[in-house]
Amino acid sequence: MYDMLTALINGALGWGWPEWALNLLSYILIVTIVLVVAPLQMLFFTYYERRVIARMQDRVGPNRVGPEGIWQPIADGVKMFTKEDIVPQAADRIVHFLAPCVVVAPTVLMFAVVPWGPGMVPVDLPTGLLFFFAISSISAVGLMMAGWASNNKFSLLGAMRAVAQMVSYEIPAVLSLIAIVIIVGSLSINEIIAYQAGLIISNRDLPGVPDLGLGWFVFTPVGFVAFVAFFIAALAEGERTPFDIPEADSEIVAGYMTEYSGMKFGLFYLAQYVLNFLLCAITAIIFFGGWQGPGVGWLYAQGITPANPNGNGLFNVLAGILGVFYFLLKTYIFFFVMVWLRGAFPRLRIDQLMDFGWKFLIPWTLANLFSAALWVAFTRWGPAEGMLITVGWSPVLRWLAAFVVTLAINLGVYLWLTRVYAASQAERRRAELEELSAAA
Amino acid sequence: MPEMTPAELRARLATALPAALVEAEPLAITPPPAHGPQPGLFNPPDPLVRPDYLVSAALWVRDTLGYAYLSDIAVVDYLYAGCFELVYRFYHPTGGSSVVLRVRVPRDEPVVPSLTPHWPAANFHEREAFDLFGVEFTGHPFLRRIYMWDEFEGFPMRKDFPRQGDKYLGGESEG
Amino acid sequence: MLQTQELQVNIGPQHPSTHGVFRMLVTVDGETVVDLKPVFGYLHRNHEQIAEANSYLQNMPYTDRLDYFNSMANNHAYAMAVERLAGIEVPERAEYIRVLMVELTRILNHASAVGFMINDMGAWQTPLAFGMREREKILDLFEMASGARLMCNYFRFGGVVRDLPPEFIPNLRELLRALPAYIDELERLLRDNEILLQRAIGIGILPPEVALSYGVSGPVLRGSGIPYDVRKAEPYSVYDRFDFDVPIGKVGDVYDRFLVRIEEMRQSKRIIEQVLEQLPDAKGGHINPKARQNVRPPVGDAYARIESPKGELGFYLVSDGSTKPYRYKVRAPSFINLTPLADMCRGYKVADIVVILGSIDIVMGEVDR
Amino acid sequence: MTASPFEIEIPRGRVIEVQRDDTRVRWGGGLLRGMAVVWKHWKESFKLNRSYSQIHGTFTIEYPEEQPRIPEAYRNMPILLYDDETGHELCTSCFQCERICPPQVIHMTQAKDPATGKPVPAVAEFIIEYDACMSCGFCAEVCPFDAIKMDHEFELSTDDHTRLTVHKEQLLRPISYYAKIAPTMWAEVRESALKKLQGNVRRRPDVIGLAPQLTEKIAARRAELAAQAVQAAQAAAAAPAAPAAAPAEGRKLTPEEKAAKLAAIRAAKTAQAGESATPAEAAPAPPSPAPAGEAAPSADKAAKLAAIRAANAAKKAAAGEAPATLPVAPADGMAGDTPADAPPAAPPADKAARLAAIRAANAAKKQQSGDGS
Repeated sequence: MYDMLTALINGALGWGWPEWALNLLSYILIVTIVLVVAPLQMLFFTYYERRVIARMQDRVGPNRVGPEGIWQPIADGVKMFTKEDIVPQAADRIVHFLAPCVVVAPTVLMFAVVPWGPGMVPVDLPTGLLFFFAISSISAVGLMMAGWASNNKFSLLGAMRAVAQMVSYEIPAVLSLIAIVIIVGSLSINEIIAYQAGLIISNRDLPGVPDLGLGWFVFTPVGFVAFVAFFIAALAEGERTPFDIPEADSEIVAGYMTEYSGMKFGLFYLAQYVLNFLLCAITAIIFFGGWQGPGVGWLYAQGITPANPNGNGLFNVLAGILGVFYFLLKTYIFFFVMVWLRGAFPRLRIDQLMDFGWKFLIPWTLANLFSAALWVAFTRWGPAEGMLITVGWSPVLRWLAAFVVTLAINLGVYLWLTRVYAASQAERRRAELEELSAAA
Repeated sequence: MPEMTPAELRARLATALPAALVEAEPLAITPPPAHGPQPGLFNPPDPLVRPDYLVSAALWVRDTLGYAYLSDIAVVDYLYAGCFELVYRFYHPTGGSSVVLRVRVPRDEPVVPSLTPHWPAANFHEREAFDLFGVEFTGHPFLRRIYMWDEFEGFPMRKDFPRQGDKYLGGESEG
Repeated sequence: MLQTQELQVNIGPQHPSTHGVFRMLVTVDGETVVDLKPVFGYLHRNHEQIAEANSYLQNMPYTDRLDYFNSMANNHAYAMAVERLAGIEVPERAEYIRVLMVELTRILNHASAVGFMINDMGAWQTPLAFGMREREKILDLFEMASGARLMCNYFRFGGVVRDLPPEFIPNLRELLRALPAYIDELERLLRDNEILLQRAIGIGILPPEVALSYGVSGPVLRGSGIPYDVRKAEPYSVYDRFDFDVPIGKVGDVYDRFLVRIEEMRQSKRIIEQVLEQLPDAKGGHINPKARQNVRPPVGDAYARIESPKGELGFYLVSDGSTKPYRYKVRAPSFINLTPLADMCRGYKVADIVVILGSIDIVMGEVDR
Repeated sequence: MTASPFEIEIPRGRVIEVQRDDTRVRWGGGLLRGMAVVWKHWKESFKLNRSYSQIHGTFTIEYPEEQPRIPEAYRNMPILLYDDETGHELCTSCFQCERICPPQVIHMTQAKDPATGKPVPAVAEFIIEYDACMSCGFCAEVCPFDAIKMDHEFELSTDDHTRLTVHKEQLLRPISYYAKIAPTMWAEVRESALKKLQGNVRRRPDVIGLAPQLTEKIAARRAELAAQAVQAAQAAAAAPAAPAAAPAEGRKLTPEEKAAKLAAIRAAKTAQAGESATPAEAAPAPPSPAPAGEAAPSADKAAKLAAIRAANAAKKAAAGEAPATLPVAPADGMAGDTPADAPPAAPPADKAARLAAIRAANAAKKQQSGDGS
């Protein structure tokens, strides 16, 4: 991305600036863009969520401020800014103040590795995915700080729940991503996106598939299971219904946010919605090809790329626009699904959430990991790696075999797990009842 | 659907728990007016039970007659007659009309044995009666005010409780 | 060993899901409830004292404010008590209109009660919004008949305020077409929902014997498996002329109470259909007894109870022969149904408390009186 | 829990146990079905659907732009009715509503005939505390004269609490207004209400019981008529044989005309009496009503003026200057009622004027009776 900016500034505008100035300028530019885009996404998401969920409830939603109410989030923001910032007397003032910052900072940092379009990633880290998840878990510290510093029992309960939930749901999230990482063989987010070129079938799995940018992982059994598991885990990470337990307003008021008001409260909201955006974005990137879509790959190939430095800059812009369009479209669709779930479901209890995470999601994603390994073995391994069955098979056959085997494994594991899980739940309920009646 | 008239109940109670019954005398609810039509006396047909025997009578109603659903305990303050009347109302779970036991206690010493240890349904009824009328239920596990705050003085549903005045308005700022 | 300490949490009086100003002093061990003490009275206005200072008719609008969801049911119980006390006959058409109104009340109460309970479980208002939609329609009907949506003040001693307006019955028939669709949809939305099952099954169990000994009534009692319904047990008004079933639960948990409420809505709809079939025409009697503004019952007492949507609602009245009741006692179902709350919650999680409370379906206007 | 120990028979119906089937193994289908329900609502909600028989589609009302449909029986706050044609209020201050009102927010005082001091079937002041009103509708229900009705107006919010104590001037609405908002309910009671009103109007002297909204108009009209009448009376005095102020026969009299007639008759009487006295005494007769006639647009100012003059005259009369007082009589009739119609903007002045007028009237009465005997 920076080389493209450098090329644009020095080449197209012909200013001939020194390297360091160019770098400084482009970094500042990109950071500014990211820092502006993040709150804008949050503003849009609050409006979007309220409108969508209102429609699901046969209502209209906010439509007073501006045409169709699009300035509603601005009005909310103004309200947040002008509200009194109350700190409880018994609170730990410093920690109380720091907590929202600690929560917001990682969510903004996570933008660094999100690719918006072809060649439009602020920092293309080779370990982008690792960075993303490593950073995201920092906010749990902030939540705990908020809950502890507020000196409120509801806050404390909420923070405890939040931390427990975040820590335990990172495991299935990461496990489901590892399946993809195994297939791709890289932690770089750009690589993962690049892998998903193709049509239904990725053209890396099956060379010769035309590149329409539709070779998404979600069309493979491994990717589908990983997608479902990851999306569920993402709901828990982003504290969305049915896993909005840390801030379950009907139980513990607002969880760790109970004692916050004004813009500090707003910052928690910002962090939460930005995180939701990022989780939707990462779902779209990992399983739905990110900016991949019909036309983007071709357009980008015509533009200035490291491989093709003599391309036309106009194509870069066109590819960027189209890529960002696809990317945001997918992201917003996932957010719609989040809102949809919120509209449809009640929430789980904290122990049920833990049960579900540890007893269902983790075994399921582990099995999926195994499937992913098989997928790689069937599609790529040869005799050298000891895979002797597939010797002499055509690539189509190999792909088909991989598909069928992983599908069978994943489906079987799913059905078996539902049974086991239901039985364990029934057993647990029975034990609890016994305990209760013994107590009585 | 068992039906039981008050007279039947009285007859059965007289055989089962003869010591529990008291002969009810008609009450004058209000002082008779000096002129004009006299309102008449209040004389319900239901059996009137001696307070000491209330628990045994109520449990007899529940266990022997099967009226296992304690619906209501109403306290009436007969200021002119100088007594509280407690109206216990029981229903049969298979349906039918109620049977009623009445207890009268003097206003200056309103003490009734509590049903709550034997029959948890009476819990809130008794607490309400204690809160609003000051009827003391001996043996109640948690006889605290239920509506009014604990520091409240007086019993607001008594007929001699002042209906107006701001005696309690300043209470909070003082405390 | 780490030193552990039980935590005391005040849920309420200002809390999103206490259905008003209700406080539960909860002792928790981690997230498990060790003990719970319901504390209320924040809305106490000494309703009974106010009523004893008013004339009989003046109390009618005050009864609206008891259980403000079901003002029609409150009106009915109070009107019945005064009619019993003063020996007033009610014309047949008025009785049918009363039944119609109370059954509509039951539907709207259950629709919103189920919605609120699911809300307490954490659904973001959607079942509630669907329920509120039907409720709004019913409130529209109430407005047509009585002039007000919530505080209907529609019943009078010996009748109702005025006859049904001409547009009432057609609109009601339209509504009856929507009700089955609504109830089916609610079942589709929630009945098999795995999350709801997880949250509702085995939670807040109240066994039948315990329920009876606690004196609870209404859907809570029936959810525990005791088919006690005042409409059947001691038929009042014209309820003995209708065919309807009494749904009961199996276990007595939150899920049973939820299912009982849904089934009761269906039964109420059945009753309304029968009312429409049997409704006598307007010539049957003067249903607005203007002459009965100053009731002066003879000395005596009367107790009347109805199956209000929340349970057995009773009014105990003692008359001293004047125009004001000497004693006016409300047997409020929400209040008594709270008696077993502590026992129902003990041993469950904090998150279950609000669900159990939601499944009892209380209205603080009635609890605190 | 297997067999319930409570095997209970139920008349006309069964006891049905709910279907729980909670032992089934579930795979998440219930979740998907729930999502389908919500999806359908989302999809349909882009259409407006307010039919009672539908459960899909948006049914909200965009309130300020779109007004809710209000049924006839709707009751919000009580209002008082007056007759459009004559301006007479239907209220007779029978106190039924004040008695029945559960929160006791209705207060009224009965009007008194200024001449005799006897109560008349009309209301002098009527106050409803809207802020404490519980909209139960009892007042409208018990009113035997259908004078108090429940309004449909619900936008009553205000930042001024005192404005929710509503006086008669703001409570009054013409019958036509009520007939518009509740046509059938008014049609039911129209006959009897108007008949009762006719009966009451006959017992109301002068302008008592008139809606204050109409007073400007009525005062102006009346002053005009009075001026005419005085002229007619003067003419009559010149030729005493003719009762010149005979009204036009054969049509209903509006209250203004009635009042004018009264004034005319009084003026005629005065003129006759004045004739027997010295001309100098009769001279003050025309000027008194004249100011009212001249200053028709600012009627209440004129009325105040008249009242002050009348008061002065009365004072003089009290001091024993008998001759000057007699002619005041017709004027104080005017002065006595017009200030009551003055808007409440200047209450103290209004009150003073009224006081003065009443005093003047009393003095005049005394004088008159003394003279007549």
